[in-house]
Amino acid sequence: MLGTEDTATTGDGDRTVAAPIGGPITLGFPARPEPVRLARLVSAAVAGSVDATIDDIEDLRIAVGEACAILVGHASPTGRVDITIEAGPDAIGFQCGPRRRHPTRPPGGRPGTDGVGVAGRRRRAASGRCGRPAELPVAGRLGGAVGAGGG
Amino acid sequence: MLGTEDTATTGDGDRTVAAPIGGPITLGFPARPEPVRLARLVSAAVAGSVDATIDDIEDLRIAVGEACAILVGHASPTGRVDITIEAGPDAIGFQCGPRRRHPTRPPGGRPGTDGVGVAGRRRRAASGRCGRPAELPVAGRLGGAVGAGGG
Amino acid sequence: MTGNEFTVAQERSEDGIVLVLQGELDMTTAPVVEAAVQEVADEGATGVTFDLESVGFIDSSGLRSLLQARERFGERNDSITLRSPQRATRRLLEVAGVLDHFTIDTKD
Amino acid sequence: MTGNEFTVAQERSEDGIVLVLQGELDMTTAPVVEAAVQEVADEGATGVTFDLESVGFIDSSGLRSLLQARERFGERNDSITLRSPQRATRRLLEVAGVLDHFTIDTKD
Ligand SMILES: Nc1ncnc2c1ncn2[C@@H]1O[C@H](COP(=O)(O)OP(=O)(O)O)[C@@H](O)[C@H]1O
Ligand SMILES: Nc1ncnc2c1ncn2[C@@H]1O[C@H](COP(=O)(O)OP(=O)(O)O)[C@@H](O)[C@H]1O
Repeated sequence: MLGTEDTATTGDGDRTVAAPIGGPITLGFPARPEPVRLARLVSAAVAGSVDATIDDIEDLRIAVGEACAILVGHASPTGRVDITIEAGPDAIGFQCGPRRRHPTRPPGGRPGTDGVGVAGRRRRAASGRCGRPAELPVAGRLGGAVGAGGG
Repeated sequence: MLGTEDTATTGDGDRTVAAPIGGPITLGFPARPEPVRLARLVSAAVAGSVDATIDDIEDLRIAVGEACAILVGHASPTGRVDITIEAGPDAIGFQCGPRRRHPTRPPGGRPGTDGVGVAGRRRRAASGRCGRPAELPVAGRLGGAVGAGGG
Repeated sequence: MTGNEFTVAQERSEDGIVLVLQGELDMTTAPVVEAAVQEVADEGATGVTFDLESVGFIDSSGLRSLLQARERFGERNDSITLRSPQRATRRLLEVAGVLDHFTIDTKD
Repeated sequence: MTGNEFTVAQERSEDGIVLVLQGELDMTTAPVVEAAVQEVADEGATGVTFDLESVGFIDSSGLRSLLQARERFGERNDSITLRSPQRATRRLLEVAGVLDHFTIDTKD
């Protein structure tokens, strides 16, 4: 289903359209607790755009939220977090990591370059995959379950 | 209210917390019609995190949606759109523009550098502000109301 | 919140044909509405009611599909009824200055 | 969908004290729950019911605030009642393996 427009006419005249996103979604936000909610919102919306089950969507929301919370907890006060979410043919993957520099606005100047070194990336970046019906990245204790060292 | 945690205990024992986001939010997506919805979703969530009125939120959703639609309409098939949304003390601003290169994932490699030249930026970037109670960037005919040439 | 599925269901009521829309009506979903209107027009209808109770957002492409339906049925302001529009929808119609182009039915 | 306001309202029912939560319970809002539990405990309660009908999401910090309430009231599995948890909440409790730490009240 992914990557194709799914327009169907059912027997009783109902028409349905589901809208695949067609590529990775990136979200960048200040490394603060409050905007983590946006990361959960966007991941749920990406999952909702493919035929993920409600539990898959929840699992992705949980995993993304916990991964971002870890990054926020380790970030400097002016730090930012970047997350990339992509729906593949049978799994939704995400990767997130810290960014050191405050971004300039895309049309108004050069975008912020990612100042994260490899070590920082290895140490802090979290990555996850929410497959179905494969194992969740969030299992057992949520606080430390989303594996550090994604890169 | 912006930038301060707003925790209040009302007379009857209710507790409320509102969560300011504390900086710009960036969203990048494939220049396709489907993910424009995510840009609307994120802008509504950013507006919802400050004391925007319901109409302000709607106006921002409309403006962001129309601006992104214009960019998607002018993008190459492999293009991407970047949008930055920031809630200021008395207005919510957004800027969006096209990006030429496919981004690499933040923790997995260098982030995509913005390949947009100044001319392209001038010509195509859309920007808007949704103030309150100032004039909307979306007025009259929606199709062309979000001013091109924001940079 | 998460799903972006959009559906159009056709119902027949004593007021005529009702198209019940659900989801967000934007450039990705407007063609579905246009196809449904085409079908209704082909069946000889002289107007249509759009039930918008479950439509959380309409953009300019979505508005265009509603205005096209109005044109198709003779550009009268009573040919298209918008039933139970949400606040976001009313806001869009106001901003676009086309609120009076439709009959608004706020209650069943 | 858009607002991220979180509220805790305290009610007294025949089952004891009910804290009605509304919004998303995460690291930004867990302290509000903890403060409300503190207040209830200071008043001499031996347990509390959390009404979770309007809680769309709970993260590990939010779960911790519920587990802390349980500890505070003696770590019995019947000291904390979770009323009307949404599917997302049940899912979190399941994944975390703490569904049986609470009394689940699915209906008023
Ligand atoms: N997934 C979790 N996230 C956060 N805290 C947890 C989680 N699971 C358990 N805990 C905390 O650890 C305590 C002990 O957990 P557990 O080993 O599951 O206890 P039990 O022996 O009662 O099953 C719990 O009461 C709770 O405070
Ligand atoms: N904001 C808008 N967005 C898209 N199309 C519009 C908008 N406003 C008007 N239109 C289209 O242009 C046509 C004429 O609009 P308008 O000048 O408002 O007509 P009228 O003279 O009936 O007020 C409308 O029937 C509609 O098809």
